[in-house]
Amino acid sequence: MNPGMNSAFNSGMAPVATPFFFYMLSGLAIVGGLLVITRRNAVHSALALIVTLLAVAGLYLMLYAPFVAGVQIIVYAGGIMVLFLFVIMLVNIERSSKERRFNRMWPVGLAAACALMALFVSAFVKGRALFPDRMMSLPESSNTQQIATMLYGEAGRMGQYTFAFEIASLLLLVAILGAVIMTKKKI
Amino acid sequence: MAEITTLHYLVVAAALFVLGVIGVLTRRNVVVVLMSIELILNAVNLNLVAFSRMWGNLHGQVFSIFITVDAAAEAAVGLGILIAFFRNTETINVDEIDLLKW
Amino acid sequence: MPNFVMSYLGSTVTPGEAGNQFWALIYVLIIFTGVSVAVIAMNWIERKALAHFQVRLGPMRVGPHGLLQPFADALKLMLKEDIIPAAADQFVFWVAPLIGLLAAFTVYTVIPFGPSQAVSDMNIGILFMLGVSSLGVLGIVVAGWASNSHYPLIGALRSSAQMVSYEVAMGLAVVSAVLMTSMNEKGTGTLSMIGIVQAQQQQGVWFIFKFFPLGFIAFVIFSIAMIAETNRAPFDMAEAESELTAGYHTEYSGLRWSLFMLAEYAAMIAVSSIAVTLWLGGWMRPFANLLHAPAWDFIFSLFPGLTFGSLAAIAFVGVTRMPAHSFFKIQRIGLAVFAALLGFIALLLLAIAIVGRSADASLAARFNEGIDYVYWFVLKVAVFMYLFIWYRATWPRYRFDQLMRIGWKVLLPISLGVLVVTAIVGVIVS
Amino acid sequence: MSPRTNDSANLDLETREKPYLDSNELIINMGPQHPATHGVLRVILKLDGEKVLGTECVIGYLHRGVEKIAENRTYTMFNPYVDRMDYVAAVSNGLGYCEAVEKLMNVEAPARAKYIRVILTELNRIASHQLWLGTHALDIGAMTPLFYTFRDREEILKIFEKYCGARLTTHAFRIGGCQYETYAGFEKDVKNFLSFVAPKIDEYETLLTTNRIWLERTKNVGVISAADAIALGVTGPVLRASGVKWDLRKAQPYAAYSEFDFEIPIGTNGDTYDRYLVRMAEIRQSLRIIEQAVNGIPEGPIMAKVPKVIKPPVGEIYHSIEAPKGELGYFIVSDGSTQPYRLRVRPPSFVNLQALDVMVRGLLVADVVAVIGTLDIVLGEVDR
Amino acid sequence: MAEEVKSPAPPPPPEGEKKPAAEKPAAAAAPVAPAKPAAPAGPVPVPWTSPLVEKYRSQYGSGLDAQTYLGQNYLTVDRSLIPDILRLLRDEEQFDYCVDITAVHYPKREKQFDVLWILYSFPRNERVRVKTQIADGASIPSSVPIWPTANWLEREVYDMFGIKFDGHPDLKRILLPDGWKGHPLRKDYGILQQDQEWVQINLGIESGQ
Repeated sequence: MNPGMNSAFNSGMAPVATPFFFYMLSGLAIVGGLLVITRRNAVHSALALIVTLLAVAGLYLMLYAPFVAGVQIIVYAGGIMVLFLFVIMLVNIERSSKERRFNRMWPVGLAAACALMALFVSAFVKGRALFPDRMMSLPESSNTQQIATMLYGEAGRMGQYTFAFEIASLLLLVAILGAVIMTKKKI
Repeated sequence: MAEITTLHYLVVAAALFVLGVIGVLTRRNVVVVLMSIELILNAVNLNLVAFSRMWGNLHGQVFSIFITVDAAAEAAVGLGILIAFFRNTETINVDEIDLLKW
Repeated sequence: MPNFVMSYLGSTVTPGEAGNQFWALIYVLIIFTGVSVAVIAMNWIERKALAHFQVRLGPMRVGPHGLLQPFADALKLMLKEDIIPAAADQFVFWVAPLIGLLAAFTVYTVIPFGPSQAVSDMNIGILFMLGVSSLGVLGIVVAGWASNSHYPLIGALRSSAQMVSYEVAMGLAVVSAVLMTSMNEKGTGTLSMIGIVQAQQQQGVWFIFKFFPLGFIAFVIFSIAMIAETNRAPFDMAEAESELTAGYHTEYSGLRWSLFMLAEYAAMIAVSSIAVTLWLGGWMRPFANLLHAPAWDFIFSLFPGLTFGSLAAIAFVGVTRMPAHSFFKIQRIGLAVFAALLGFIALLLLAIAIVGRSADASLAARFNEGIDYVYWFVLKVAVFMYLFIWYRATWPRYRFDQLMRIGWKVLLPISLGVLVVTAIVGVIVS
Repeated sequence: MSPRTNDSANLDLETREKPYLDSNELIINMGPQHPATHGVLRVILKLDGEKVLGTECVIGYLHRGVEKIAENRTYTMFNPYVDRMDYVAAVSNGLGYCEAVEKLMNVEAPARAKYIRVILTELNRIASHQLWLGTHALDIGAMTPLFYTFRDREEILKIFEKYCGARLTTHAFRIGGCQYETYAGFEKDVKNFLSFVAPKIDEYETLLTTNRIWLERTKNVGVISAADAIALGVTGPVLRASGVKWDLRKAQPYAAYSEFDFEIPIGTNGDTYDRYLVRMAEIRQSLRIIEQAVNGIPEGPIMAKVPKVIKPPVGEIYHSIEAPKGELGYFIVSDGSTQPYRLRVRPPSFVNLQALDVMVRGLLVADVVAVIGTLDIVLGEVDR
Repeated sequence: MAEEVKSPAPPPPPEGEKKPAAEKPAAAAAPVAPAKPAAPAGPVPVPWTSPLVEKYRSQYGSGLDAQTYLGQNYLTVDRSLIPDILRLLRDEEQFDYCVDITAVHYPKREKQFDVLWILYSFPRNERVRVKTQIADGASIPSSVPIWPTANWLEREVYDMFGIKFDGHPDLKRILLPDGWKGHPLRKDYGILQQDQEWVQINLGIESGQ
């Protein structure tokens, strides 16, 4: 690890990334995730997912990514999840609460997921040394500006991701049109 | 307590990812399947932001924003398809959505 | 006194920034209490003001001029039976009001009552505020769904659609204000709430007057969208009592219902605070740049005391105008005590203003400064609160499709246009 | 759920070709306990989202069998019962009933009685319209007019109270004339009221007539064409707002209406806004009538010579008046005894309510509320 | 006013209801011209002559009888002519507004019910009543196709008298609950009478009185 980085970290902000907050937030996220896939009622799942999303937003804050955390809250929790709840209400059919929760192939799916988990575990155990013990610090106060610079560029120079950003907006436009066409009764 | 390293975040992300995969592969309700996909995307986002922190640059964060955009698009279109489907077949179970046309 | 208590006092940043958990906690408590008191006061003022709009007296029985009415209401709501419908989803029904309340109160962590009078100064402050206040809609949606009844469901669908739609126009209006913060030499804007006010301070103009009429249009758009955001008249579709009985909280009663009300009023104050911060100079006193001599500072710092003094005077006039009948004896005494309390506060504030008029770093001066900041901020927010009541007394209710039409076809294009024009003008000017 | 069992709303809706998203098609039960149904009206709404596909009114929750009671009471005894039908315009009900029986007996009330009747009935019309305006505005979401109109209606009720002792169910008239001579200062009170209320009407109009939201909520909402209105038997301001210049006070004058100069305000579009304008104009015309009546009130007896026991000859009569809500008719069959053999009330609200379905199809739920309000129904009269 | 001879067809009410109280004043009234309003006997119906009546009398002959009482005209029509007459009145004579539909019950008559249509013409500013007699249990063609307003009015007649209207789109009770037994405006239905069973089942009380 580069000592210069370390000093930058130490001289910067007060440490927010206390282990307590990390374990609390990640615990919330994982419990929420568990509830998402186990609840019978879709609204309960959605609420659990909101908890997970907010916990993940907290983790972003701990990783000095406040802008991403803000986007996470505003887009995921405020937008996408409202959309989900909206749709759940629209297609709220009574019988779904009495039926099987899992599809017929669930053992296969579970096995596949377990295999994936085993892969992850082995990768982490084997590759433990790959990850540095200490993380580098990021300038929190200018986080938003820097992201903006990467996205839009500055002073006449195109940013690194300007083109990708335009494509993303195109994607969104297409998605809006698709969703409207799909849900409209008569076009 | 030990200091929190990148690996800690990766483990959390991996756990969320696996939970999402389990949800996608086993649940019947399409809405819950879509939510599990959101879980997977979040796990990826968390990875990206953790790596961004590890390397000290912001590319990971920019990517995670793109993924968020993608997730929004996916949710809109996925739920749109779901509503169109439900209107015709009155079901939102994946194992009953097995016809290419109706 | 322990060091951790004293350590923050000399600092000019927020406790969150200074990393001082103790003062952050104290601020959280102060804000929580303050907002709760404000909601209670707002309850009383709304009922009285609305009553006087409508040629009636409003609450008069509980306490002098109904001053204790909100407390009686609160007591009643707490003691009232808390009914959960049998067919409702018990857990979700239980948790829904808490979501709304949590969202409404979390916003206050970043509201700057002064340059250091905030819990924290997040550098994504305005983003955080928009995001968290948009979480309030979840509580409404979930409440409507959990009630398992038609009217709440329709109310929830309406209000969620409404809030999501108006968030777009609101966000664009906010962005145009944020854009104005970057009109400085370095061209660096900020999302921080405190930074936005400081930008107005540096540029010497409230953003409502900046690039007139661009700032003004954005401000108007925001103040329309914020009424829709908080589900108040004339956009109170979600709780249109003549159509949907009570909208999403039809099935709620007692304490849980009062939590919804608390959340609604807290959200009203919160969005008004955003408007004040973004366009009306936040904690800045009027003419801060025009009349900036120390004498002017002193005169303006008398305002808090004078305000409380005039309130006390009004209360004293009320005492003298009360009927002389012995039946009113207790009420008269009560009102006199209230007036005396207000008068005492007024004297205290005046004393602080006089003692702390020197602009040194003494405790009294800092205190005086802080009171000024908070006073001007709260005064501006109070104007908005009064407007909320005024709207409610004057206007009929929009229909749902008209509301959506206004949101998407009027406010959204205008706010987009304002944003683009602001950007162009900004580039030209700099 | 009410004990009434006709839940299977027979709504003749176009059948869809496909089973449709069931959550989008909603049957909502509005009332009988609902703040906007003006009493105990129950409307079963079939909705597509928020759009109304059809409605069915379920009425009768306030049915008291007025017509049956009439057959078991003498003519005099039945007089107070008519006040309980349209309790907002009790004086009009009483006028219609008394005139119908007088016509059946072939007697005529003296001129002074007729003038008193006109003054009180027109005052009552103003009160009824004021109450309508307040509740209608409240339905649309404007709270304040309610309190303004109730404040001013109070003055009318005070005059009623001074005249006959009752404020709402006045029982002001008797068969053959009026029971009471006007009290001292009656004319002054009425004149004071006239000068008091005229600026207040402007006040209501300032709040609403050019209010943008009010315009948006009422313009082109609940439109009913003149042809439809006539076919559905709609009368009163609702008919006039559709452009039919027909008012029984002009068409077939009763009481002393032929002696007064007034106009029939009409609308053009037949929408909720026109009905509002028509009613506001009617209030002003009523003020005009009252002014003329109170200035020209003749001296003389207030009671015609009628026997103590009222026994109309055998025969039948239909007499109708222009009540605030529309044509209020009484059809009385006499068998020569002291009790009506059959008494039929033609209630304007009942018939007007039938137009609800035509008016709200394709509109939104919020408009249903506005249209119910604009029809100005009183459930006491609908159900009788 | 009745200065001519007594009309050939006596007014239906006394005919159907053979009450002595009703018979006597009517008989006494006939020779005397009722000039005084307070006189116990009122005016009697006189034949109504107008182009309209002449036209239809020549068309339908004896099935139709036109009279005037106190200046109010009414047509007494045979039941079989009802839909035709009503439609012609609307189409040809501009009686475009159906004011009211109601019925009167005469339990002692063979044809127990009088059904009445009160019509009004906006262009002529004129009212006419159409009246027909039907027996208990008999039905009558509905006039909903002629005037939509007849819908609820006929439902009310059905509710109160039990008269059935053929071709009515939705003939069911309107003011009384659906399961109610009895038709309250019939003369044999007492004023205190109620459907005890319905009240007990649906309201959970012994009696509504």
